Amino acid sequence: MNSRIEIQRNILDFTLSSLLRRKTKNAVLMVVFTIVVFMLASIIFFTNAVKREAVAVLQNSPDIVVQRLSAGRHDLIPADYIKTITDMKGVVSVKGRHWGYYFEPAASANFTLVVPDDGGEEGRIVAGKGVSRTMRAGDGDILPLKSYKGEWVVLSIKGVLKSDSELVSSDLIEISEKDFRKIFGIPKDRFTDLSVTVRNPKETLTIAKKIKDSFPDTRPILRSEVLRTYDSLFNWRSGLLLIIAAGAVLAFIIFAFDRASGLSAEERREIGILKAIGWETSDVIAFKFWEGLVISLSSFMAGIILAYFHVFVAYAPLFEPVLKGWAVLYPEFRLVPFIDPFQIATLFFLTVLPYTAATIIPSWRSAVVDPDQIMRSQ
Amino acid sequence: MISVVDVRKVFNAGKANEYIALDGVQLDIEKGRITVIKGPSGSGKTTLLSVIGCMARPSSGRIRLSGVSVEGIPDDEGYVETTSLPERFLTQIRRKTFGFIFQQYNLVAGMTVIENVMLPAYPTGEAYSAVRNRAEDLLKIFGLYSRLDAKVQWLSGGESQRVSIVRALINNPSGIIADEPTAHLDTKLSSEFMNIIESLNREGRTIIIASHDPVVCESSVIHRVVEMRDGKVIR
Amino acid sequence: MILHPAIIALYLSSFISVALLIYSSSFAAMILRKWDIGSGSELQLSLERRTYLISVILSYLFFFQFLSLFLFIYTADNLHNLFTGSMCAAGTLNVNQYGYPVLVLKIVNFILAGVWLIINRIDISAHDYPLIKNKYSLLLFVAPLMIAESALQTAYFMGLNADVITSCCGSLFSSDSTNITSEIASLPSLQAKAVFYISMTLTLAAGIVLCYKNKGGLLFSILSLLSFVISVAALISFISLYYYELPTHHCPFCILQSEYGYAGYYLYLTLLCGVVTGIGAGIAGRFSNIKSLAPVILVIQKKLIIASLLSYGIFTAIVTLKMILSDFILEGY
Amino acid sequence: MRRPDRFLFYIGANIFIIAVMFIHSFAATRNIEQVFAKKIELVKRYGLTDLCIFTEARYTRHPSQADLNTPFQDYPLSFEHFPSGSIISPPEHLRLGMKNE
Repeated sequence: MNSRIEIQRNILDFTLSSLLRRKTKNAVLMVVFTIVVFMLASIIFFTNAVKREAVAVLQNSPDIVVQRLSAGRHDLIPADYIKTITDMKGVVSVKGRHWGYYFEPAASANFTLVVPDDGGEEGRIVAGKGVSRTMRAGDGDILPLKSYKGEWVVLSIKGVLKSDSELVSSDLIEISEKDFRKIFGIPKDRFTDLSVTVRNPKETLTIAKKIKDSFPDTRPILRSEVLRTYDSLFNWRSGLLLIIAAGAVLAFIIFAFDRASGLSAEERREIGILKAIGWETSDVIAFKFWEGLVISLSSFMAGIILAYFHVFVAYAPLFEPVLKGWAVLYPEFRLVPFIDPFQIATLFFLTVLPYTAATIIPSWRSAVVDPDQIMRSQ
Repeated sequence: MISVVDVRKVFNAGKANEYIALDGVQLDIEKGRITVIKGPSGSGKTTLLSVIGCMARPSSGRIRLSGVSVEGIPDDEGYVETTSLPERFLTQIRRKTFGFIFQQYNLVAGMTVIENVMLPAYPTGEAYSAVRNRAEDLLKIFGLYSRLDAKVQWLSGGESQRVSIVRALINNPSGIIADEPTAHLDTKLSSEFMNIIESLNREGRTIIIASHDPVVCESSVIHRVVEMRDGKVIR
Repeated sequence: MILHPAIIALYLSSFISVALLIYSSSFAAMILRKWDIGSGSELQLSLERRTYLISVILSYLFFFQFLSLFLFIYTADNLHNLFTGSMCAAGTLNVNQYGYPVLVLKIVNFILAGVWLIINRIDISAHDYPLIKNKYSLLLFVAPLMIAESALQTAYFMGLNADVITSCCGSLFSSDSTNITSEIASLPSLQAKAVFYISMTLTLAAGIVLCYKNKGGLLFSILSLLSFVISVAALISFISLYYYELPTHHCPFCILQSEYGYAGYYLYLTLLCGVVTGIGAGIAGRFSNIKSLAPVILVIQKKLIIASLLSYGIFTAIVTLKMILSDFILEGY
Repeated sequence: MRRPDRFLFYIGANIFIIAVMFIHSFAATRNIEQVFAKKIELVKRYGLTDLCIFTEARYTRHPSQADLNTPFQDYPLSFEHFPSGSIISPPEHLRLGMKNE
């Protein structure tokens, strides 16, 4: 048993010396491999962390949101719907909600204006961190917003939301109901949508159906649907991204295959020597196995570690251009590092496995050269 | 020690470029002697060496070795028949029984002298420190101890030749097989090489050399010359 | 169809495995027809060289198969949110009729690949490769199963349509409904425990007999396979309850989740290890009359028996400790 | 120290870093309620339904509240032209074409 370990140690020793003798060639391979792993790992870490966080945080969003649709668009919902829905069995409470988007032309940024449960304090607002950053306005500053009539509504900032909640609040402005109506000109008996609280979560679907029956122009959105939207938010597209990234992986695999099968004359001679002086085919296969393992394991681990730092320590700067898009206001959110062994296993399957498969046959081919070849080819 | 019975080796059998390298070779090589196989190039010397040295299997015929024992291989009356063994077992026999010296030295460039010397011992699973001690001792004997950590490409021809001899000895084989060992050496180094061969033979090793170099064939240390031509032993 | 990274990974792995297997099967067929160890012909030499490649491929496949088994369960577990009514892998696997067959095939193929490697290991330790035909026949038997697994897996993932109402582990593994799993779940726990411990004891006894008297190889194989099946049933029937501390929760997958400290992994790991080496040991025993294997076979067999008994022993020990240390009391429910 | 040992040491160091990653992750997510306390409070207070990741368009700011046709509402012939629209998928209840319609 010990001698078997000693054999593998010796072969690994030779493998490492062989890799070091061809430093540049192998370094290029490892760097490319590391980049591929890093890319895929960053995507998987990032999307998974966003999903997990969404599911954790949005557990507390409204049971049912009732939107009104008119000509296929969201429309303001009349206040008298509230009464009917409240009377339904199993409904605890119904609240009219005010929220909307405000385009700030100076910064050309979009803000989300929300009215809190308690109606808010007239003339004063609470700004999200992103708003405060974009407008360069802090606690105590004045933020004038233009109303639908073109008049300025001057609001003073009474507080800025902490940056640790930026993932939900970056572009928010908490505003009072009065100011909200003043800016957007919304009549007293209209709301953006309704939030319904249900007594028994199991009845949510029944109640949603009842609402739909009573008001055919509404669309109830269940919390479970919101959660599932986030659960699969990136699934489809991150799968798509992975397929695009698969192009990169494929290119890399071809590169690796080519490298493994196109041995240089020097490498071929070395294997010939090994076989001539008493290495067995399986020893050479072991040498090739270790070679693949050293390259793939080091690159794989390096890629994962780099991706972790990229996504959770540096907060995914490389994704910023993609996520930001044309947006001016970019939330600087700090993702909580959700990782689990299976993301690692998935990554392993996506990178190391095809690499290994691509090198099996070439390495076998190089291992079965005739031991006496070195004597014959002189 | 080695008996070769009616051995044939055919390359590319059944194809247009069929080539008979060995054609019914019959030979007995005695233990503890120096045998030289002589003949022009293409006469089958190298093929015979590789068949004897368990590097290749003959197409037909038998080769029997005495004095070897490998786990899993039956031993009939002190002989091991190597003819039908798979490569896996041939290699095990080979690395226990024979050390090889090649015409081109065949050292692995970029590795140090001591690493090159130790290479044949890597797959045996012997403890690293034991192999290293033995390698150092051997290098001392051959006057190469000072070049221990030199890369082999910086060695002179004579030094390279001695390193390859040390490498052939690292697993302490009972036989040495040398293929045209003096082809790249001048007369002085060639006779030095023959002195080394003599000393190895004095330690009891069986030595088989393929060569057409007169310094080897006419040397006083050798015991027997076998002449080959067209894949047959003619004398 | 859902494009989850892990699903892509599983597709990839099964595609690669099948490609490699088809490649090796063609050589397996050739080896079965043309193998002649005594010949020094070039064909024979090239076939001998192919055997190295096929051993390497099978070793990798075994490893891939092992990982993909767990990745598959994990993926099923991870997707449960998408299916109404499913709370863990049990529900997701039930979304269409292919889920459970894939899982069973994955386990079977893993065991077969392991057994193949054991036979290979025995075979190459004898100079005349006496098991070469058995080995490559087995390979030709495994290949269609692997292909079937891959096809079913594809069908399974293709057929995953979110929002199918599925039964979750609650209904699948509860004692109220009537199917085979629920019958296992509704076994009275005392009897189930008795069966479990008896099967483990019998396996141990058979192992010791095989070790010292070299008799009953087949019996040991059968017993270790049986112990594997009984242990999985025991997991459903009563072991899982000690982890969940709920008298009605019989799911064999939830124990793989982090809430239960990934306990499922080492439980299943020991079981898989036990069954592969156990079957391998029994098979090894059947070859002990081959002359060229005689010097090595008993050593290998002994190692396999020890590995198998050790794995099952660890499993039993973990389970027993859990039952003793847990303050959850099952009897009476 | 022989080369293989140095290599194993290197791999060990990597495994150690990965282990630290996992411990870091575990510690950071162990008590989700507490970690997300601030955000959960805001979600409750404002009845939020979405994360603020993409602020460029309505349907990417609130993907769960959007319609399939939102990207085209600004102008009937417009193509989806916001980069983030190509990363995220439409809300579940629309994507699957089912339920309470």
